[in-house]
Amino acid sequence: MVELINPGMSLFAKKPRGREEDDLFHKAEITNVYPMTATEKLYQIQIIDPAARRGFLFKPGQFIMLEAPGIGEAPFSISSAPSRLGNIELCIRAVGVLTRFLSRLERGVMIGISGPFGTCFPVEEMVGEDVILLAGGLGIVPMRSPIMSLLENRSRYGRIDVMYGARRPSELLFGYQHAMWRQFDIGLKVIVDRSEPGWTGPVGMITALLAKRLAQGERSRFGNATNAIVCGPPVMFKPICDMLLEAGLSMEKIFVSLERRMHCGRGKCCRCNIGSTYTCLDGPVFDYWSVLNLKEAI
Amino acid sequence: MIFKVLAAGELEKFFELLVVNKLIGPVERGPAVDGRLLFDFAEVAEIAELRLDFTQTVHSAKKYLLPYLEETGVFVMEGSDWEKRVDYGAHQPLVLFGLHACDINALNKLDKVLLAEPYPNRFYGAKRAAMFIIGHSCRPTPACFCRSMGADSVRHGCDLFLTPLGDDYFVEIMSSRAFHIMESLDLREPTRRDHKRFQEQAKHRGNLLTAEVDATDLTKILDMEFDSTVWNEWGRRCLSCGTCAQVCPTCYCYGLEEVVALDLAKGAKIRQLYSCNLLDFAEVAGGYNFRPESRTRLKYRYYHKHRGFVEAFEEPLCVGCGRCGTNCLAGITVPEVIASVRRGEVENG
Amino acid sequence: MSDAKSYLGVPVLRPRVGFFELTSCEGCQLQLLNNEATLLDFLDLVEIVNFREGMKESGDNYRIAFVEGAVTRADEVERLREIRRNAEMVIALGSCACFGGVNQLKNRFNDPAWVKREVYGEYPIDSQAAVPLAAVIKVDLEIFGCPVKKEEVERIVTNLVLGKEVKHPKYPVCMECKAHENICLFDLGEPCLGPITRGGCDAWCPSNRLGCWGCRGPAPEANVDELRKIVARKNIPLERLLDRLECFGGFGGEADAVRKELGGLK
Amino acid sequence: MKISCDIEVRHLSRVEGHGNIRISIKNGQVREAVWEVVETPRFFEAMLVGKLYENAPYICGRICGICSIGHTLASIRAIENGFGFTPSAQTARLRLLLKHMETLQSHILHIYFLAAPDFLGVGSVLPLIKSHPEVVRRALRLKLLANEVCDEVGGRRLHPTRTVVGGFTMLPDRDALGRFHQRLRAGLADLFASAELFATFTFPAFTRETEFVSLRREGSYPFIGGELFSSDGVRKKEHEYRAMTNEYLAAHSTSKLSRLSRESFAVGALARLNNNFAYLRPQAAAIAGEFGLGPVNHNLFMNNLAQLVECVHVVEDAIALIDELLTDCWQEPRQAVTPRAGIGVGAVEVPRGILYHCLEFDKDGRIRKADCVIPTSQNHANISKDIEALAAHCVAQGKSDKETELLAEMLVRAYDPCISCSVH
Ligand SMILES: Cc1cc2nc3c(=O)[nH]c(=O)nc-3n(C[C@H](O)[C@H](O)[C@H](O)COP(=O)(O)OP(=O)(O)OC[C@H]3O[C@@H](n4cnc5c(N)ncnc54)[C@H](O)[C@@H]3O)c2cc1C
Ligand code: SF4
Ligand code: SF4
Ligand code: SF4
Repeated sequence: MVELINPGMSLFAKKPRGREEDDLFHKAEITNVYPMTATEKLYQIQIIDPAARRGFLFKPGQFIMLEAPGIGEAPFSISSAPSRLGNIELCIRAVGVLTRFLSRLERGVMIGISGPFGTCFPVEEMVGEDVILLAGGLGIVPMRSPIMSLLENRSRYGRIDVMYGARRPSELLFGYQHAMWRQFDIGLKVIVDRSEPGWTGPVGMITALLAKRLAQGERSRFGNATNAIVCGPPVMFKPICDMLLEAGLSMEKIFVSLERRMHCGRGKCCRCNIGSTYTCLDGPVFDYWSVLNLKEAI
Repeated sequence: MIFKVLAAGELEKFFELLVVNKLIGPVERGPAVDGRLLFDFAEVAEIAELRLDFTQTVHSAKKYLLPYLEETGVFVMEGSDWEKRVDYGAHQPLVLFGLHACDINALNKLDKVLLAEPYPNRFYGAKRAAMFIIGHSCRPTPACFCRSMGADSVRHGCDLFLTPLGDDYFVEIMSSRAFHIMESLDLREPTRRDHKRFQEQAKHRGNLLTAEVDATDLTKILDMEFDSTVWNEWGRRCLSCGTCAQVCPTCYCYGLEEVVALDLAKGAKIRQLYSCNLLDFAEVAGGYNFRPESRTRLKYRYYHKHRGFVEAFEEPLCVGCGRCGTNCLAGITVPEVIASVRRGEVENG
Repeated sequence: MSDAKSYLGVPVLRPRVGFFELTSCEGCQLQLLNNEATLLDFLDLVEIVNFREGMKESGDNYRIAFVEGAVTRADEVERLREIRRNAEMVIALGSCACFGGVNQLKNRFNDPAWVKREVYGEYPIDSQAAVPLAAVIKVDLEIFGCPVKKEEVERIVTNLVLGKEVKHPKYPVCMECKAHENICLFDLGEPCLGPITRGGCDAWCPSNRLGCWGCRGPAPEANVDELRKIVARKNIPLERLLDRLECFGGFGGEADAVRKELGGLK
Repeated sequence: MKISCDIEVRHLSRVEGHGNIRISIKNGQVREAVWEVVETPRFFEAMLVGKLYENAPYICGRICGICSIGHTLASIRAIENGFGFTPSAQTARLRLLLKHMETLQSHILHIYFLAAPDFLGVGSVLPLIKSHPEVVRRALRLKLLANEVCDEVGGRRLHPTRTVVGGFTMLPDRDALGRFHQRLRAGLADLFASAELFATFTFPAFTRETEFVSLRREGSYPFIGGELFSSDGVRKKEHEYRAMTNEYLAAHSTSKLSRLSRESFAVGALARLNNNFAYLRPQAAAIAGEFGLGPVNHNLFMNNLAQLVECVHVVEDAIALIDELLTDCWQEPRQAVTPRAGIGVGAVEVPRGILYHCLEFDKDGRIRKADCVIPTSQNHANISKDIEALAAHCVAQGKSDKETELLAEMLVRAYDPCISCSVH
């Protein structure tokens, strides 16, 4: 009789039973929680293992899978500067099972994170050029990492514009940093759908900000040497991108970050597929040319 | 590949050699009302239970790699901290005895995506590596269109492949493991007559493959027909029940759920095989659904299999086993759906 | 019973719960006592302050009220409203509370007086059409099933206690049935509501070779039209489909339509 | 001497369903002593009209959450009798095994969870978890065993799924039956320990002569089908059940009531024990002997003990049934039945007493008329009479209102009434 030895065991002997699912999984501690609005909180998270923390290299626009044991796992964009390595910041809106539970956690709690996953905003390739960043609502969250990255290397870039629209002033995120961004010579414009007492800024759609910027007679500065990064709800993409194209930006230089349901982040669960494209592997950041070639993408 | 012939009585000996391991094979589940015999894969202890003359199992063998429900992690809680335990579930080698060509090809397709770098699925990988697979030539059903999908024969993905030649078996040995195990059996070199019989047998089988899918330029056609109205009719019929994906040997989509034990001392992460036909498959936070209508979900299943996968791996994510159509209560079959897209209309059914 | 529990650093309070029954067989409550293996853990998780079927003490200081049964009489309307006033959260426990359950089978007769006469003769008896809780009060959460599945109740209660949102599957019973590799009931010539009924019971009936009767009500977007065609193709009398559609009240509208087509009732 | 008392218990606890107790005594005269059933009616008998026969077991099972198996089996028996169909020996054995396990789980639920707290001076089983953990665990163990056998044989412990006209949709796993055989043996030890516990309880010495009705079959302690028998000597055939139940309606009750030779009669464990004592299995008989329980016992408080004796009996019987089942090979689970016009009656001993389902069919097997007579509705009149006598007895002994109230509650509970079932 032939008792087969278990070839599976030898093939994957490096990861025997009782170990983490894969090398991408790290235990991390929530070191601080700051409420930002009624529904969003900023979480500072530190990977426990020092070596893993130092080795946590990511690019702006990438995301992690965050797992709260027994509660859930979901993708979140890393919102901190890549130079901070495994001391990351996440800004999370409480919308569902996991995120509402997270909003009740305090500092000191251990969670699991895997990653980094996905594509990034190619800020390296934008060196020497202008960048215009357009964020709607929670879209400012994945945008913060490229903003921080641009700030840290401010001198290497041309003109930087940030246009940010929120539903109302009380829903604006990272307000405490806006002044600092401006100090770094970033043209930050903020607009809200609906005003609230105390609000002195403009009211309207983010497209209005862009239209105004385009109308300032600075059209000449737009063109092949301008990059755009667009993040926000799906309804926002098309009008904005159309305006940008109209203004002469090339499709390959407009980058959007798409959102899909993800259960693995590793190209295995199919949840985020758009056709054969995995939002988690081939995205979440796509250039606009690719997006137009994806059915049902936006 | 080495060709041999196994003498009639030797199959039982071969079975006995292997049955000390956990052995899976086709077994009969009983007749359906229309007289069709129903088969499925199950653990087998005696050769008499093994129905190598089976037509096709209702469910595929993928469950041994991708269980319908799988615990992919257990958390033992300690205050704010916890310990995570992971078990890939490959505790013992598994012998799969009697897989048809389509099902072996299905595993090969799954390998392409699930073992792909940069993030191979270790749960799948560990179980896949712990398998010993014995293929067996099939008895095609009227629903089989494997030839159209290029999945009617096997070149790799199993350890050996058996084709009955009268009482003897023509054996294609594809792994050294298989070669060593078979050493103790009465194997002989095939004669020219054996080769001829083998070819005749293959031809006979080929003649039985009647269903067809015209896959010429299919990716392009699907691209052009993205807005085709045929999907409305298929969508109207579809029950969004997920049966097609559950029985399909190549569907691998899954969902995750985390649960906490009643005593709050443990948590677990559970993976459930899912289906892109299910209502909430493409729902994202906030309730927005990228594919809220059954027609868009059904269409997505076809686009993933016959367009997207082809783009990525140069072959469709379908082996033409016909299971999805046979088991779909609404009678939605791949040949009909694809023909309708080509034609631009749905025939009444 | 341990007092202070926590999960991931979040303190977990044992909620005070009450169990109540209106018109029903009380089976769903009994399912809780049927949790022998885990009953003690269950009791450790919640503090039961009202459970007439199991205890003499009773109190109104409950936070969560589990209400079983349909509403069929004026005094039940009153009792239910009172429960609603006392409780922060009202949970409809079982199909009677969610849809009226088998009780609503009597509503299908056009002549309610005949129904009373058939059972009580001329003896006066007080009873109204059977309606679900939600017809009378706001219900916060529904736990479907006739009977409810204890594993599901436990999972839901665990989540409630943890403050983790409760979600029901949106797929139909077929999904879970296929995962058990059952023989499809239609292959056995039996009708089954599995393709249109909300999953979550782990295909309880089909796994025992009984077609689903739809006790958990329709899955979102249930394709009843197609199921009717399937039943016709399989030569199963429409009447047998109707029996199931109308049994628990979850498929009210669909059942009415089929009944009309088959030619009404008393 | 105490001469007045006013007791009102609204929605008596630790019973299934809703009932009130009202006792009013003025100047030593019992002015009112009633057991009032206020449960809402559900009209099952009307619901079934016009339905195909196969609906009856499924719907009628929902009459009761405790004895759904009994109701299902009664409907099936009524249908099979109506169609002139006799189930196979295998089906009969499996049904009886299933029935036994329902009896076991229901009796254990009653004696431990509903009745025992009174004897231990607490309001529910909850305090016992701390004070008597081993007792609670034992009860849970027995109930779990019974329920798991029900799951295996009937598909589900509550509202069974495998039980159909003609047999079963599928058969239990033989290995599982073998394992249950062992656990049932171990269960006997738990039952003996239970007997020791109950031997320490004091049962009120209250007797009122009454008539006891149950099934009876020569040579066995019957549960499914047989002759109808009363301790006053009435004997009827199964299909003559109406002559045994004589249902009538009364004020203060949404349940129907029954009478036979006297104003009221009793059904249930004590009635069965009184009528079939000779056929108890040996260890059950031994325990009955130890409790001094023998025919004819007229103290309804002893129903609790009769239930315990029956637990032992059904476990012994179940062990024997499994032996028989495992000796033979499995046959087809289900046989075909052919509907025909006619009337069928099924009488089944459910935990609380004898249950009748009567169904009338047209030639296609559609139900034209249905009648269900529930054990608790047969007991209601007797409960009322008992309360009246108990009240008088208490007054005579000068008991306080509190004491009387507790005794009255215990007496009602001793019947293990299933009120929602009685108002079906
Ligand atoms: C690449 C990427 C990056 C992301 N980055 C961020 C980020 O930085 N910050 C952030 O806050 N989010 C981010 N998200 C979104 C985040 O992943 C989702 O919000 C996450 O799934 C929420 O998980 P949950 O368990 O809380 O929600 P779930 O409970 O899983 O809820 C989400 C699902 O349930 C449904 N749902 C939830 N509530 C309801 C309801 N009341 N009614 C009906 N359906 C409901 C939703 O439609 C959705 O399908 C990102 C997503 C992606 C793909
Ligand atoms: S195609 Fe058929 S099997 Fe698949 S989900 Fe639709 S109805 Fe179900
Ligand atoms: S899609 Fe259908 S035919 Fe193709 S592999 Fe899957 S089940 Fe078989
Ligand atoms: S299978 Fe259907 S009838 Fe049975 S429990 Fe599930 S939903 Fe209810």
